[in-house]
Amino acid sequence: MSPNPPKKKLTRKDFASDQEVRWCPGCGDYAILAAVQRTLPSLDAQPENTVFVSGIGCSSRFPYYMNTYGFHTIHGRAPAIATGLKLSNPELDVWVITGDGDGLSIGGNHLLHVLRRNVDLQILLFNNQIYGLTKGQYSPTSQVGKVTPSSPLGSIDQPVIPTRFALGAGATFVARSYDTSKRLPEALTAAKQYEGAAFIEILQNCPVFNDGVFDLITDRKTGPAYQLWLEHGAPMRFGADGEKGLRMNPQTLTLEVVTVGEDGVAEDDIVVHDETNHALAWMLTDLPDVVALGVLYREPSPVYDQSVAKQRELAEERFGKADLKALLRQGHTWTVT
Amino acid sequence: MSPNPPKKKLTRKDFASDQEVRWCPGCGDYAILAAVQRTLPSLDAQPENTVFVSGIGCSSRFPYYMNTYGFHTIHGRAPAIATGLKLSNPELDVWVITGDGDGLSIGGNHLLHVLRRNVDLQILLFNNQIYGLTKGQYSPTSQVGKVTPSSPLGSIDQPVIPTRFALGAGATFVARSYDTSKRLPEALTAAKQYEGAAFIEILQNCPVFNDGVFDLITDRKTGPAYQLWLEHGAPMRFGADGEKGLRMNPQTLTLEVVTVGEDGVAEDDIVVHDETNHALAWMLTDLPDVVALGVLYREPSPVYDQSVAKQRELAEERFGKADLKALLRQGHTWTVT
Amino acid sequence: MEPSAAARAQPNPRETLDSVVIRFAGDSGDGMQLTGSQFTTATAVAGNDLATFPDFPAEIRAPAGTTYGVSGFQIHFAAHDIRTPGDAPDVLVAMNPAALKVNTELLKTGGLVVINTGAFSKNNLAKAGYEQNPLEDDSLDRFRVLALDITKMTLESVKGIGLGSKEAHRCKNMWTLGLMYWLFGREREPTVEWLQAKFAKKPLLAEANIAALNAGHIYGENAELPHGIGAYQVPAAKLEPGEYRNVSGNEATAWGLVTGAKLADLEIMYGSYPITPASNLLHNLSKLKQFGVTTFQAEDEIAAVSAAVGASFGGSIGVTGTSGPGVALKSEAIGLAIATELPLVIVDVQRGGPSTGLPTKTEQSDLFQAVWGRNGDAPLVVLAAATPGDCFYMAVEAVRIAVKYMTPVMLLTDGYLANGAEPWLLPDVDALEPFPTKFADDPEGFHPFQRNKETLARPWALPGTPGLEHRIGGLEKQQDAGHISYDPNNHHVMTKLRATKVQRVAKDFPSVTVDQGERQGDMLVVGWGSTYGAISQSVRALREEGLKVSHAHLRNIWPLPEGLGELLRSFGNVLVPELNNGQLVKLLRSEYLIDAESLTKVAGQPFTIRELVDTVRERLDRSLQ
Amino acid sequence: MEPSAAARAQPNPRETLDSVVIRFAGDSGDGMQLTGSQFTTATAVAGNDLATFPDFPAEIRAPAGTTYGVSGFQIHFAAHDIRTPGDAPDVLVAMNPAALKVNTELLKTGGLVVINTGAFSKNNLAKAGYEQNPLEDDSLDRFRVLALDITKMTLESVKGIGLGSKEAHRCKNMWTLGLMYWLFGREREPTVEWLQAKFAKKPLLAEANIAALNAGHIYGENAELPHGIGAYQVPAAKLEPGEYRNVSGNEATAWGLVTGAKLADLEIMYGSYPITPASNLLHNLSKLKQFGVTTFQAEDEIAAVSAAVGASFGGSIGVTGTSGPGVALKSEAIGLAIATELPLVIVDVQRGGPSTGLPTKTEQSDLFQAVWGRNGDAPLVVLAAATPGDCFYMAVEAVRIAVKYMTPVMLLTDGYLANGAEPWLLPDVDALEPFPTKFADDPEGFHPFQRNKETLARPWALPGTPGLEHRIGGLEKQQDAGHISYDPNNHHVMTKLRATKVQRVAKDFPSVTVDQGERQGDMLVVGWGSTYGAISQSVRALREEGLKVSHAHLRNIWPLPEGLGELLRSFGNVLVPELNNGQLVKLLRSEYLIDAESLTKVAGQPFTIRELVDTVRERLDRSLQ
Ligand SMILES: Cc1ncc(C[n+]2csc(CCOP(=O)(O)OP(=O)(O)O)c2C)c(N)n1
Ligand SMILES: Cc1ncc(C[n+]2csc(CCOP(=O)(O)OP(=O)(O)O)c2C)c(N)n1
Ligand code: SF4
Ligand code: SF4
Ligand SMILES: [Mg+2]
Ligand SMILES: [Mg+2]
Repeated sequence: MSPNPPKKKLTRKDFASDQEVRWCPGCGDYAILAAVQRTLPSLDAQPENTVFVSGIGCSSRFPYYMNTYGFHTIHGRAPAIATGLKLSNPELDVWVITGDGDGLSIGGNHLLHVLRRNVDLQILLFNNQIYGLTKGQYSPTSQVGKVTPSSPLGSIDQPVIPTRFALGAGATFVARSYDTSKRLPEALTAAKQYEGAAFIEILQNCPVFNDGVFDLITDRKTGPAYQLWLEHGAPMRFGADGEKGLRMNPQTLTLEVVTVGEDGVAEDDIVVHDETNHALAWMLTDLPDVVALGVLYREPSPVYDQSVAKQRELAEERFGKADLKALLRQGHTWTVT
Repeated sequence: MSPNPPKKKLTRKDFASDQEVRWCPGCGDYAILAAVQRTLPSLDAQPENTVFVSGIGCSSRFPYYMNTYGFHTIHGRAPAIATGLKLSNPELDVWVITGDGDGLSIGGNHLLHVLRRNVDLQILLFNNQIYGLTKGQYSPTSQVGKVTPSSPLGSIDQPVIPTRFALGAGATFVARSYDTSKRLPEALTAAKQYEGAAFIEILQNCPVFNDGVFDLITDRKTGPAYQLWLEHGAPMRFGADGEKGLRMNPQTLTLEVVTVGEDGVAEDDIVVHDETNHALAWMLTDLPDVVALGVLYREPSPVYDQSVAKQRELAEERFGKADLKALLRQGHTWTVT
Repeated sequence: MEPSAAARAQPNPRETLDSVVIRFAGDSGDGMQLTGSQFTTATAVAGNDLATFPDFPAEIRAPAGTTYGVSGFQIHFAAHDIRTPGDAPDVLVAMNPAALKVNTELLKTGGLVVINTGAFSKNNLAKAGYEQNPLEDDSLDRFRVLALDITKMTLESVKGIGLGSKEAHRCKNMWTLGLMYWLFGREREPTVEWLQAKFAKKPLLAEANIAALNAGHIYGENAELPHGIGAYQVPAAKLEPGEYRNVSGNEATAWGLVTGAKLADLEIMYGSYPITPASNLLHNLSKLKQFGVTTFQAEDEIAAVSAAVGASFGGSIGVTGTSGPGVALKSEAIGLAIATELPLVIVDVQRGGPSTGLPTKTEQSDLFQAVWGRNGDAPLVVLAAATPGDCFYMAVEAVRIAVKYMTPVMLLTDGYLANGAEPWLLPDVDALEPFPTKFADDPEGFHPFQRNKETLARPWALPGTPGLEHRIGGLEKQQDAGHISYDPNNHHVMTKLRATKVQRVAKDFPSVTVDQGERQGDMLVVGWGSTYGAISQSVRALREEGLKVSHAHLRNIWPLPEGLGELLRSFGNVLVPELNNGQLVKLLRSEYLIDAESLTKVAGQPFTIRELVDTVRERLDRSLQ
Repeated sequence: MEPSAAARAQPNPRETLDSVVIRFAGDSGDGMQLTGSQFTTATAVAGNDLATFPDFPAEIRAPAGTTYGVSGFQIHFAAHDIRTPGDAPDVLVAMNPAALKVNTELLKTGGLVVINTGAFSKNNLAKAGYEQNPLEDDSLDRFRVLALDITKMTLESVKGIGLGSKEAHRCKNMWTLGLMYWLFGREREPTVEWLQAKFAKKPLLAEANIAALNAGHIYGENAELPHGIGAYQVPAAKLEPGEYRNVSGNEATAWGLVTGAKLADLEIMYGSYPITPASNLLHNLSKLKQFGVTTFQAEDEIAAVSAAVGASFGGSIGVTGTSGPGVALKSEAIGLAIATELPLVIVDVQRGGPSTGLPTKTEQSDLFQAVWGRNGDAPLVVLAAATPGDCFYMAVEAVRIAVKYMTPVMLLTDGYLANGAEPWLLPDVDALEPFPTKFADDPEGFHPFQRNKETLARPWALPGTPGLEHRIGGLEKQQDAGHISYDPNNHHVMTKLRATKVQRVAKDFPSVTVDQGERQGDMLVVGWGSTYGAISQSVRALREEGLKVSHAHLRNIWPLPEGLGELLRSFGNVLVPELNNGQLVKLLRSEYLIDAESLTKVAGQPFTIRELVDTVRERLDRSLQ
C-alpha cells in the first residue's frame, strides 16, 4: 500500500455533525446549512482545518451542526474571537457565523474593526430582520414600523443596511445572497477563495417571528423581477427575461431601473458591473425597486494576519534572535560579589 | 422694573467655567474650545439648557471647561448616555464630545447606532489620529506604518475614515472641519441648527504625540491647495485663487482634480455640490489630493427623540389614559370574601 | 392524591381532595402553556390557593415529537394555602409519547395519567425513544391510566365548522382542558369568554375551540371512566379576603416600577437589550408608555445601562433590566453611576450560569456579582424579591431607595419568579405612601456633592435649572465641591462616604424579621429570593413534626438588615439553602463570623419540599448527636 | 539623615550615612523621571539596596509651573536591605516653586533642600500659589537650604556648544544630577555612556548634557557649600551575590509571560486595549515579537480578551492585560473561558477606583472583582505579585497554572508595582523547570470534556488535529462528552467540578509560609500584593522592639493556600492591611471564621512604615489590655 494513500473525496456527509439540528421547522437556516455542507467538499476543505465561530442567536447555533471544529461563543464577539484564533494559527480556514442582532447590534463594533483590518475570514451574516432566539424583538435591520413585542406601536429605528455598513467600515469583499438561492454556493466559494475579510449578507427567512419579509425577492414567481445578479464585467440586466437593467443618471448619481428597448434605452446604456468600483458598490447597496445579489465589491488589499506574521519576521531582523538571557540583561546590569 | 427683564446678551465668558484648562501647551483642543465658547452665545444658547457629554480622552475633558451642565462619562459610551439624557428631557441642547479612540475604537458601536437612530445631538469627534491621554498609541484613524509605543514596527491596521463610517451608519448630517479653522463656527452653527444627529469630524493637532499630521491641510501657506470648502449649490472650486476644481469622471465614478482653463476644462465641468446627494457625499469622504471641508451631507429625516415623544402620545390614544388601578386589574381578577 | 377505597368502589359523587398537583405536558406546538394558564384562572376562580411552574424548552420551536421539544406546565392547587408548584404531580396530561417519556419519572405512584393515544404513532414513539409502546407493556402499571384518542374526538367535535385540518388539530388542548375541568369541577365560562375575546376576529376558531372544550367536558360527564377514576373536588382555601389576580414576576416588577415612579413623581426611562428571562420586562413596559414610561431597546447592555444613567442625570428614574451576562457587561457603567451618585435601578432576572449557561433555567448565582462585581470599592444596594407578587413591592422599594439615597439599586429576581404565576391580592395603590422627589433649585451655596446629613445623599440638580450648572464624571471628586480631586485624603474620605451611605440604607429597612417560628431554636433556615415558597412550606412541615426550626427570608441582601447577626447567634444551627454554589452563606459568615452551613442546588430547578425537609432533618440529627 | 555635630563643624571628609531618601521634583518638562532613574542606576552600581517611587501627574503635560504639573521621583537607598521608597525624604531637589510647594510638607525636619533659584520668577511663584517668595521668608527655616541658580550655571556650562535656548535649558536636570552625584559619591560613567547612546544621532545634545553633568559635579567639588552641608557616603549593602538590574513591575510581568510561554513551549497572543497603568505591558510585549509573541491592540477590552480566548482555542496561550475598568468589561468573556475551560491569563494592573477613579494612582481594590465579579458560579485562579521582581515569577506561575488546569488565571499587580523599580537579582532562566504543554492528538475515545483524574483539567485539542473535531461553547456541557446539556443533575455536577478544579490548584501551591517571625504569636499581619515591602519593613521594626508580630504575605489569593486557617488561628490577633476598603479581610473571615481586623488606606498611595507600625502597636495594646 502506498505510504500516503490518496485522500478520499469528501462529501456533504463528512461535514455534518451527529448533533440533531434544532431550528424551527421551515427556518431558512436549514437551507444555508445545506449549502455550506454541500459547498465545502467541492472546495477541498478539510474538516480538521475548518473552524466555525459564532456568537449567540438561532443562526449562531450553526457550528454545532458542522463536523468541523466549532466555537459557539458569546453574543456579538465572534469576529474578535475569530481574529485571535486566526492570529494564533493562520493555517486554519475560519468562518464566522452571525446574525443581524449578533453582528450589527451588540457586535457592531467588532464587525467594523474586523472588516477594516481585513482579517482573512469568511463572515456570513444571517439577516432575518429580527431577534429570533429571544422570540421576535425588532433588530437593527428591521423595517420602520415593525410591530414586535418590544415595539407594540411599531419600531422607530432607521434600519442599518448591512452591505452599506460594511463598505463604510472599509470592507474589501462585500456580497449578498439569500437562504434558498441556488447561487448561494457561488458566493460561499468566492468568499472562501478570497484572501481577507469576505462579508456575505444572507437574507434569511424566520417563519416563526418574521415570516415572508423577503418573499417578493426570494419567491420563485416574483423573484426574477427583483433579483439583480451581479457579474463583474457584465451589464446589470435583470427581470424574468433580462428585459430590465440599470442605467446611471449622471446628474443625480443614482442607478435607475429601465427596460431595454423601451423609450430609447439601448443595450449599452446599461451599466457594466465593476466589482472594484467603490462608489458603484455603494450605490448598489440600496437600489429603489431591485436587490443587488452576488459580489457587490471585491478589491484585494493587505491581509491583517499576513501582515502580523510579516512583522514577527521583521522583529527578528530588527531586534535580533530571541534570547531570554539577553532580554533580561538588556539595558544596565551590575554584579554584587 | 418690568416683570420679565430682557435677558442679558451672553458672551464667550458666560460659557467658560472656573476650572483651569489642563491640555498640553499648543494642543488643538484649545482652539476648538474657544470656537465653541465663541459660537454658543451667537446662537442664543443658554448655559442652563446646554449639556456637554463626553467619554474619556484628552478631548473628553472638554465639558469641565464649559460653564454649562456637563457629564464626563466613561470610555466610548457618551453617545448612549446622551441618548438617554435626550430622551429624558428633549428640551436640552446636548453636545457629544468624543475622540478618534473614544468614538471609533471602544465607542464605535454606540456611534453607529446613535447616527442611524438620528437622535437630536451635536457630535464633535476630535480626530488627532492618536490616543492622546494614554500617551500616544495608534488609533483607528492612524495611518498605516505609524510608529507608536504599541506599534514599534509601524501600525498595520487600515484606518477608518470617520465621515465614511458615518455615512455607512446612515448619518443624516456629516461635516468636517479642523481645530484652528476660522470656519469651524460655521460648522458648529449648522450642527446646532440641524434637527437630528449632526456629526462633525474635527481634525485636531496633538503636538505631543502626533505633531503636525494635518499640517499640509491646516497650514496657512500650504492649506489653500488642500482645502475644498463645500457650499451647497456652488461648484467645487479650491486652490490659492480657486483655480482648481473637481470634475466627475462618469466612467470611474470618481472626482478628479482639474485646473479650470487648463486642457480644456471649463467652468461648468466642475461638479456643483449637492449636500443631499448621498453618493456624492460618499465620494467626498476620501478624495485623492484634497480634503473636503464643510457640510458633506445633510438630508433631514425623522428625529428619534421626536418619534419617541410621538409614540408616548399615541400610546395614550391606543391604550387609554394612565390608570394604575385599572392596570393592575387588566385581564382577569376575582374576589375572595 | 391517593383515592379512597370508596372512590375505587364507585367513582361518583365527587371525591374531596385537599390538594392536587397537575402537570400538562405536550409538544411545544400543543399549546400547553395556554391550557395551563386557563386551568389556573379557573382554579383561582374556584377559590383554591395555587402556584404554577411553566417549564418550556430551550429551543424556540424544537422539532415536533422530540423529548427536548416537550413543553410542560405544572399547577398545584389546594384547599389550604400553598407556596410551591409541588414536587411530584398527582396527575399527568401527556399529549404525546415524548411528553409521557420525560414526565413518568416525576409522577407519584398511583397517580393519574391522561394520555392522547391519537399521538402514539410509531414515528412519535421512535422520536420519543420508546422501543415499544408503553401503553402495551407494563411500564405504566404503577399509575392509573386514562388513555383516550383525544385527537380523534377533537376532530369530531369540530367537524362541520369548516376548519383546515391544522387548525382542527390545534383544538386538542381545549378538548383536554374541557375534560380536566369536568374532572376537577371547574367553570368553563372564563375560558369561553377568553376564547371569544382572543378569536374575536376569527369567529370560526372561537367556535371550534369552544366546541372542543365543551366536547371534552361532556365526555367526562357521560363516559364510563375506568375503575378508580372519578370526578374530584378541592374545596376553596381560606384566603385573605380581597381582590385577586394571577401575576408573574416580570409583570409585577414592571407594575412595581411604574408605581414606584408615580410615588416618586418621576418618569421612567427603561433602557434594555433583550435577554432571556428578562425580555418580557421590556415587553411589558413598552406597553405602558402612557404611564410616563420611555422604553429604549438599546444596541447592547452597555448602551442600555448608559442610557439609563444619562436619563437619571436628566431627571427621570433610569432603569435597566437584564440577566447575568448582561449585568457583567453593565458593571463598568454601574460603577459610573456609583461614582457620580445618580439614582439607577438595575433588575437582574437571574438564570443558569456561568457564561451563557442555561438561559431558560432558574438560578440564584448572581449574588456575588451584584454585591462585589465591579472595579474599585463600588458599593450599591441589593434587594431580592421572594415571590412573583413580591416583585411589585421590591420594585417600588428599589425606586424609593435609589432616589432617596442617590444610589444604584440592584433588584435580584430570577427565571422562576419571572415566569411563575401566583394568585396575588391586589395592593391598594392609593394607600401606598408617596415619596415625591425633591430636586435642587437654589443656586445659593449649591455644591453638587454636598450631602444630606441624614442620608448622605448628594443633591439631584437637573440640567435646565438656571444657576446650578455643574459637571460630574467618573474621576474622584472633591468632597462637597465635586470638582476633580487627586488629593489622597479626599479619596479616602470619599470612599468611606460612599460605603457609609449604602450602609445607612439599613436604617431605612425593617430590621430582620422571622417569617416562621421563634427567634431562637435549634436551626434557623435563612433564605433569599425565589426559594421562599419551598423553604417556608418545608419549615412548616418540620415544625408540625415539632422540630425547633425557624425561617428567616432576606429581602435586603446589601446592606444586610439590622439585627441579623444577633438573630443568627440565637440558633444552634444556621442553614442557608441557595440555588447556587453557596454565595449568601459566605456573606453571612464574613459579616457575622457564624458557622452558617450551605445547602446548594445548581440544577436550574427550584428546591423540592422533600429535598429541604430531608436535609434539615439530617443536619439537625447530625448536630444534635 | 540628621547630620552629626562633626559634619556641622566642617563638612569634609565624607560623612557616612546608613540610609537616605531623596526626592527629585520639578515640572513635567524638567525630566525628573530620567534624572531619578539615572541616579537609581548609579546608586545600584554603588552597591546600595534601593527602592524607588515615580509619582507623575495625571495630566499628560500640565501647563508649566503649576502644582498639578509637578513630577516627582523618590529613591530610598541604604547600606542594609530595604523594601520601600521611604516615608519622608531626607533630601528634596526642587527645580521650581511648584515642586517646592507640594513637597515641603513631606520633607523631614532638618532635611536638605536643593533649590533652583533660577526658576523662582514672580510668575512661577504665583502659579505655585506663593504669596511671597519662600526663599525670602522663614518658611524653610526647619530645613537646610542649598539655593543655587542652576539655570544660569547650566546655560554657562553648555555655552558655545551651539544649542538652541530650549535645548540648553533642558540640560538643567543633568547639572543637578552631577551635583547630587558629587554629594553622594556616585560614578558618572554609566550616565555618560547612557547619554552617548541616547543621543548617538544628536552629538551636540550628548556633548551638552555631559558638559552640564560634569559642571554640576565640579561645582560640588569646588564650591564652598553652606555650613552644615557636605559630601556623604552610604556604604554598600550586603546583598545576595549575583547579577542585578533594576526592573519595574510591567517589565517583569512581560518577561515573566515570555518565560512562562517558553517553559510551556507555547506562543503568546497578547490582546489588549491601552489603559493606565497597564499600557506599557502592551508596549513591552510589542517589542518582543521575536519571542513568539503576537500583540493585538484591540478596539476595546472585550475584543482584547475575546481575541485572547480565541487564540487559546487555537493553541497559543491567550493573555490579556488591563486595569480595573477593563476587567469589568472583560468579565462576560472571562466567564466564557471558564465555561469552555480554556487557558487564559488576565493581568489586572490595579488603579484607584471606582469607575475612572484615580487612573494614575495605585490601589488594591479589584480583589473582589477578581474572585467574584462574574455572572453565575464562575471560579478562576487569582494570583498577586508582591514586588516588581515578583511580577516575573507570578507571571510564569500564571501561565503554568492556566495551561496545567485549563483555567483562566487572574494576576493582580498595581500601579505601584508597575512603575516602581527595584534592584532585581536576575533569575537563572536555564534553571527554571520547563512544563511543556501536551496537546490531545489521539482520536481513540476522545471526549473534549473528559477530565484528567488528578488535575480535573479537560484535554486541549487544537483545530487542525485530524479526528478531534469538536464544538465548544458557553452553554452548559454534558460531563465528558461536552455536548450541550440541559440535564439538571449534569449542571449541578459540572458546577461542582469547575469549583473543585480551581480548589485543586491549592495542592499545587506551596502551603502558606511566614515571611517573618514565628508561626504563632500576638499578631499576624497578613498582606497581599504591593504592600509587601511596607509591611515587611514595619514588622521588622516592631520585632526589633520585641513585639510578637509575624508577617505572612499571600501570593495565592484564590484558592487560598493550604494551612492558612491553622496559621491564622495560631495568633492572638490577625491584622489585614490593604490599599482598599477591606476585601481580603472579608475572604479570610468567611473562609476561616477568624475575627481578622482590617487596616484600610484608600488614598492612591502606598502605606508608610509609620502608619503600619503605629497601627499594629496601637491594636496590640488595645487587645492586650
Ligand atoms: C450578553 C447577551 N445579551 C443578550 C443575549 C440574548 N440574545 C441572544 S441571541 C439575541 C439576538 C439574536 O438575534 P440575531 O443575531 O439576529 O440571531 P437570530 O436569532 O435572529 O438568528 C439576543 C438579544 C445574550 N445571549 N447575551
Ligand atoms: C474602559 C477603558 N479603557 C481604556 C481606557 C484608557 N483610555 C483613556 S482615553 C483612551 C483613548 C483616548 O483616545 P481618543 O479618544 O482619541 O482621545 P484623545 O486623548 O486622543 O483626545 C484610552 C484607551 C479607559 N479610560 N477606560
Ligand atoms: S425563531 Fe426563526 S430564526 Fe430562529 S430557528 Fe425559529 S425560524 Fe429560525
Ligand atoms: S496629549 Fe495631545 S491631545 Fe492630549 S492634551 Fe496633550 S496635546 Fe492635546
Ligand atoms: Mg436575526
Ligand atoms: Mg485621539
